[in-house]
Amino acid sequence: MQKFTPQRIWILIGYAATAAALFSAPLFVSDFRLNLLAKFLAFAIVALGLDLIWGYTGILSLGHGIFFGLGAYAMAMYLKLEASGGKPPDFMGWSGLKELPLFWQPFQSFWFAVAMGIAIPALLALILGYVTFRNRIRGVYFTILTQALVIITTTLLIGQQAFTGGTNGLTGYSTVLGFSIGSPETKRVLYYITVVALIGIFVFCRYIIGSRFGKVLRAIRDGENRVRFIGYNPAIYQMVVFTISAAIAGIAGMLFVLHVGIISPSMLGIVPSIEMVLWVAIGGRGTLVGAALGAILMNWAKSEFSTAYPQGWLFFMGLLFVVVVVFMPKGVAGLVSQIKFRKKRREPKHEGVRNPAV
Amino acid sequence: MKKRMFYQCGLLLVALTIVLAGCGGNNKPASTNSETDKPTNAANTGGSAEGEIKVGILHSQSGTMAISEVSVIDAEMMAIDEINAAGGVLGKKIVPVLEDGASDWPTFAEKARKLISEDKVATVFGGWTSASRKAMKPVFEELNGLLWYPVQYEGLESSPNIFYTGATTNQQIVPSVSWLLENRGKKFYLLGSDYVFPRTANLVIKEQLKAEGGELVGEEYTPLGHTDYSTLISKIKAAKPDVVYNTLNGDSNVAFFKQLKDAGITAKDLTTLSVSVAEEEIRGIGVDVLEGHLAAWNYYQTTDTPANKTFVENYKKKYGDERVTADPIEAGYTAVYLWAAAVEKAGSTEVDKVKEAAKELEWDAPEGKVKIDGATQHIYKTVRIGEVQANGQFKELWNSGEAVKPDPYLKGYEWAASIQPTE
Amino acid sequence: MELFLLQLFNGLSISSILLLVALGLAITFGLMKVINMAHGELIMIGAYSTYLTQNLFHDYLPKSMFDWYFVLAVPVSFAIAFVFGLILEMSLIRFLYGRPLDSLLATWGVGLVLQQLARSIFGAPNVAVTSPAWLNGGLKIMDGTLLPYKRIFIIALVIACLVAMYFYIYRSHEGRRMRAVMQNRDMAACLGVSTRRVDAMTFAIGSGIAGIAGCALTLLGPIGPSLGTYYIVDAFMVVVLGGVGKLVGTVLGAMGIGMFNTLFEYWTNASLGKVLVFVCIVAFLQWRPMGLVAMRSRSLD
Amino acid sequence: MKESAILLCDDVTVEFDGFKAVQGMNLKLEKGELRFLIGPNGAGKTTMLDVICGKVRPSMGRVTFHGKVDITKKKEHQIAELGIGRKFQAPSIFPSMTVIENLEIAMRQKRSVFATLFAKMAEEERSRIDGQLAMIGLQQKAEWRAGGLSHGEKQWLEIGMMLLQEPEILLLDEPVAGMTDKETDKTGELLHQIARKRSVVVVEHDMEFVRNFASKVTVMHEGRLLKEGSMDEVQRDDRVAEVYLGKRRDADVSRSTA
Repeated sequence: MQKFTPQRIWILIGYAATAAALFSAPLFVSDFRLNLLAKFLAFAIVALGLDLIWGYTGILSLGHGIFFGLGAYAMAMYLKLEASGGKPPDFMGWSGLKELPLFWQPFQSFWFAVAMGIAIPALLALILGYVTFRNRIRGVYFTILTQALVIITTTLLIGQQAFTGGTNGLTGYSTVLGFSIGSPETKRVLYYITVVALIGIFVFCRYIIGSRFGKVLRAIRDGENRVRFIGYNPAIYQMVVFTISAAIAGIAGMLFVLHVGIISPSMLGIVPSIEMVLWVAIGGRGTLVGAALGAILMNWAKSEFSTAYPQGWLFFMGLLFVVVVVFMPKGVAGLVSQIKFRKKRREPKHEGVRNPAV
Repeated sequence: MKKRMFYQCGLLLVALTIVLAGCGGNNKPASTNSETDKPTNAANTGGSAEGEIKVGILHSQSGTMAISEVSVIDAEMMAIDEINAAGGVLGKKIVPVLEDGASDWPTFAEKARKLISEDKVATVFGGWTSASRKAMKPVFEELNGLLWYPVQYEGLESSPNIFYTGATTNQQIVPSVSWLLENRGKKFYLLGSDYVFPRTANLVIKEQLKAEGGELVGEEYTPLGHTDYSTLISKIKAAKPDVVYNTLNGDSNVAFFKQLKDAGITAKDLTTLSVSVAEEEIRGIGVDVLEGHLAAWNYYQTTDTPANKTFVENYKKKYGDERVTADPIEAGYTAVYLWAAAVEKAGSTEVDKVKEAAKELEWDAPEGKVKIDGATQHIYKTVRIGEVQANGQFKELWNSGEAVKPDPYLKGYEWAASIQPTE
Repeated sequence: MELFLLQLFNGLSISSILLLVALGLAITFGLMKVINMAHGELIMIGAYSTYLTQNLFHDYLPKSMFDWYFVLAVPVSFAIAFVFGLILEMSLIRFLYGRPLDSLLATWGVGLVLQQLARSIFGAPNVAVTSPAWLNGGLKIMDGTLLPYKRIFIIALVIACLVAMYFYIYRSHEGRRMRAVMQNRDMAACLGVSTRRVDAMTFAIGSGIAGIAGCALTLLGPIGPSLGTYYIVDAFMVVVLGGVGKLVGTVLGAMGIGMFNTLFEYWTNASLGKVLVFVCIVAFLQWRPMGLVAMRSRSLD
Repeated sequence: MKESAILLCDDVTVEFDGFKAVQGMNLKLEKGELRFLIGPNGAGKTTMLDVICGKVRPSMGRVTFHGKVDITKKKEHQIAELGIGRKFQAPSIFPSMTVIENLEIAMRQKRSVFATLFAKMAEEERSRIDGQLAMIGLQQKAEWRAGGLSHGEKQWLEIGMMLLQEPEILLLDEPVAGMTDKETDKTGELLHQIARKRSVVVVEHDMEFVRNFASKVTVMHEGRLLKEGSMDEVQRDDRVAEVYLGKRRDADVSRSTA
C-alpha cells in the first residue's frame, strides 16, 4: 500500500506545498488579512469534522454551531476571567450578579478551559448520539432534532444572561496566558497554532477515513441496516464519529474566539449551522480537501463581496447553494475530478476505479 | 482513488494561492478594490490622498437588524453630503466607506478592524444593538479608533474610544419612569425581549421603583422574534398593572400591540410606554393599533425646532415623501455633525486631538441644543415623552425642559448604588 | 376559572396557528418527503399578498368596500403561493425526489433568495396590514374573558382547510391520483397517471396552504421579510411529532405543542416555556421515533 | 433430539397492525441442513427470515439458537455476531465502496469501534478475501465500485460477503431472482458449495432451481406451516397442490415477487 508511485509523490508534493504556503503566509499578508485567514482556517477545521459525519457517514447535523459555540464559550470564559483578573466579568455586574458562579471558577485555568472546550461538545454529542442513534432516529429526523437542539441551546444561553452574557455573548478580552491578545506577535503565534491544528486534524481525519472504521462509516452511509446484519452496531459507530466531529468543532470554536475576540449565541444559531454545511457542500462532501477548501473559499468570498454587494451577496449565496446541492452534489472537488476523468471514464460503463492503488 | 486525491491537492493549492494573492493584493495601503462604480468604494482608491477624509459607516445592511439600521445609514450619508456641499471639513471632502455588519456581532468586530487598519478611516459611525457595540469596543480600544454610536442604550459603559449620541438610561428610562409614577400610576409591569438592553434597563427600573414608591407587579422576557403574546397578555391582565413598561424589540412589538388590541385592551384601559417604538416602527405595526400608546425618546419628527424643520424637509426631499425621521436617525445625523465640528476645532482628524476638541462641544441639533460631556463622551439630551397620534406621529406630552446631563453609571442617583460596577 | 378558560382558548388558538402553518408542510414533507425549508418564505409570500390586496382595495375601491379585502385576500394568498410553489417544483424540487436531505439544503437556499427578494421589493422594515373592522373585538363569554374574533376566525379557517383537504385527498378524483402516486410511484405511472403533473400539483397545493397561513398571520403578527423564519422550525416539529404522512398526526401534534406551550409559558416564562416544549418533543421522539401516529412498513430502509 | 437442532422456531406469531403475517409457525433446522422455504405470495416466508435475523420481533413465540440463546431478545447485530447471516432479496451491498472493501468489512473479525479503528489488514485476512473473490468470480473487478456491478455480480458479492462472515446459519431470500439462466446455474453451484459447511435456509420461488437440490422443503401458506418434506412428497400433497402448485405448475410465473 505504501509504495511511492509517481501519483503518490505528486500528492505528497501537493500537501507539502500547501503546508509551506500556509506556514509562510505571515510573510506576505498584513496582520488584518492574516487574522482573517486564521479565522477561515478555524472554519476549515469545523468543515473537516462536519464532512466526517455528513460526507462519510451520511448523518446531516444542522446543529454543529452548538458544538463550535460551546468550544468557543469555554475558551471565552477563560479569556474573560483573565481580562477581569478572576473577578466577576463586567456583564455579571450589570445583570445583578455579584459573585463569580461556581462553574466559572475552574475556567481561570487555561488548560482546564481547553480541556472543557473539547470535552463539553464531545460529551453533549455523545449523549445526543446515544439517545438518538440507539433509537434509530436517523436521516431527516435526526437533522430536525439537531435543529431543536439549536433552539434549546441558544434560548438557554440568551435567557441566562447573568451566567452567559446573553445576546451580547462574551467579548472584551485582554490577554491569553499573559500575552496581549491584540498584539501582532500573539496573533501570528495563534495563526501558526491554527495551521498546526488544521494539519493535525486533517491527518487525523485521513487516518480515520482510511481505517477499517472509516470503511464501516461509509458502509453505514450506503446502508445502515445492511451494516447491522453483518454484525456491526451502527449506533456505536455513529455515536463515536459524531462525538469526534463535535470535538473537532469545539477545537475550531476555541481557535475562532482567539482570532475574532467575540462569541455570541448568534454563532450557535441555525443560520451559521446551515452555513457550515454549505461550506462542505460547495467544497465537496466526501472529500476532506474539498470540505476544508469550501470553508476557506466561501468565507473569503463572503468577506470580500458582502461589503461591495450587501444585497446581492445573499442572492448569490442562496443561488449558489441551490445550484451546488441540486446539480453538483459532489461540490467543487467533485466537479474538478469529473472534468479530468470524463474522457477516460467514458469507455467502461461501470464506475469502476481503473487505477488501483497498488 | 488516488488520482482524484491528486487533483484535489492541485485544486487546494490553486485556491490557496488565490486567497493568499487576494489577501496580499489588498494589503497595500492604496487599496485596489475599486472594481465597482459605487461611490462608496471608489473611496478606497484615494487612500489618504490630499483633499479627502475617509470615514467608516458600519451598520447592518442585511440580516434581521437591517430593518432599523438602513435608515440610520441614510441619515449619516445625508449629513456627510450636506457637510461636503458646504465645503467639507478642514477644506477636505468627507468620503464614506460603507461596510455591512450583517446583523452578526463578530462581523461587526471584523469590519471595524478592517475600517481602522486597512482603510485607515478617521472615524466610524456605526452600530445599533448593544451587542454590536460591545463587539466593536475592544477593537476600537485596541487600535485607538473612534466610534460614534447613535442609539439609546442601557448605560453602564463609557469607553474612551466611543462617543454615544443616543440616550443613556438617565436621559430616557429614569425620567420616563418618574413621569409615569407621577401621572399614570404606581403598579408597573416590565415586559421586554430577552436580551441585554431590556434586562439591564429593568434592573435600573426595579431599583428606581423601590426608591420612588412604585410597585413591581410582573416582569417577563420573551425570546427575540416571539410572536404569540396571548399567554403574556393573560398574565398582564391577571397582574392588573397601571403601566406596562415595554422594552420589546422589533417584530415582537408588532405582535404584542396587535394582540393587546384584540384582547380588548386599548391605551385608555392600560398605559404602555415603549422605548423602542419610534416613527419608523409605527408604520410597521399600524397606527390603528398603536394610537394613544406612549413612548419615551429625545426626538420626534414633530419636535419643534428650526433645525428639525430643515432636517425633516431635507430628509424627505432626499429619500422620499413617505419616509419618516426618528430618534436614532436624528442621533446618527447629529453624530456626523458633532464629529465634523470637533475636527474643525482640532484642525486635525487625529483621534486624540478630536477627542480633546470634542469636549463640551455644542451644536444645534434637530432635537435642540446638544452638548458633548467630556467626561463620559455622551451628549446632553432633552427627554421627551410622546403619545402616538392617528397620523402616525407623536404628540409631545412632556419634556425635561433642558438638556439632561448624561450619567451612564447613574452616579447621581442614590438608589442606583447597587447597580454600579464593583471596581 | 375565567383565566383557565382563557388559557384553554389561547392554547387552542396557538394550536390552530401551528396547524395552519404546518398543514402545507404535512403535504410536502409528509406525503412527498420533500423537506421544504422555504415553506416559511411561502408563508411570507402569503402575508405580502394580503398586504398587496389591502393596498389595491385601499387605492382603487371605495372606502366602504375596504373591510372586505380580507375575504379576497385568502384566495389571493393561496393562488400566489400556489404559483410560487408550482414554479419551485418544476424548476427545482423535481430534481430532488428521493434526496430529502439535499432538498432541505437546496430549499434553504431558495428561502434565502426569497427573503432577500422581499427585502428588495418591499424594503427591510415591516409593513402594516390593517385588519378588517369585522374582525376587531371579540366574543365576551363572561366578565373579563374576551375571545378575539381574529383567533376564532383562524380556528375556523383551519377547520375549513382541513375539511377541504380531507375532501380533496380522500374524496376527489385528483386526490386519489395523488395518493396513488405517493404510495407507489411506479405503479401509478404504469396505470397512466402523470406523476409529473401530480407531483407538481401536490407541491403547489402544499405551498398554497402556506400562503393561507401567511394571510392569517397578518392578523396577529408582523409582516416582514423574516416572517417565515419564526415559524419554520415549529412547523417541522409539528409534522415530525405528529408522525410523517398522517394528517391526523399533524393535527394531534399541533394540539400537543400548542397546549403545552401555553401551559409551560404560563407556569414559567416565554423563553423557558419554549425550551421545555422542545425538550419534551426531543424526549418524546426518543420514545416514539416515528411520532404520534406512525406508519409501519416492511421495507429495509 | 433437541441437541442436534441448531435453530428452533417455536410457535412464532408476527403481527403488523393487526394483520397476522405469521401464525404459530414452527421450524426446526438441523446442523448442516439445506432447507427450502416455499409458498405462494404473502405466505410469510420473508417474514420468517426477518424473525430469525432479528429484523422483526415476533409478538409471540421463541426462536432458539443452539438450544439455549433466545434470539428474539437480541438485536440484529448481536444475532449476526452469533453466526446467523442474512442475504436480502434485493442485492444490498455497499454501492459506493469497492468490491474488496465490501468484503473486508463483512469478514469475520472483531467488530468494536476500537478494533476497526486500529485494524491492519493481516496476511491471513488478505488471502481469505482473495480466496473468496476467486470463489465468487470477481477477482478482475476487485477494485470496482460495487454499485457498478451487474445484478448477478451484486448477488454473488453479497453471497461472498455472507460467507466471509462465516455464519453457522445462512438465510437466503430468493438468491436467483432476476438472474439469467447462466447466472442461475452458477449460483446453484455456489449454493452447493456453501451447503457443505453450514446450515442454510433458502426462500425460493423458482421450482426448477429447488428441484436441483435433494433436500427438505417447507411449504408455508397464509402464515402457517402447510407441509414439510422432500420435494417429491410436497409435490404429491393435495393441499399444497391446491394452494400453490395446483394452479400454476410453471414456477417461472410466480418468480418475480414474494
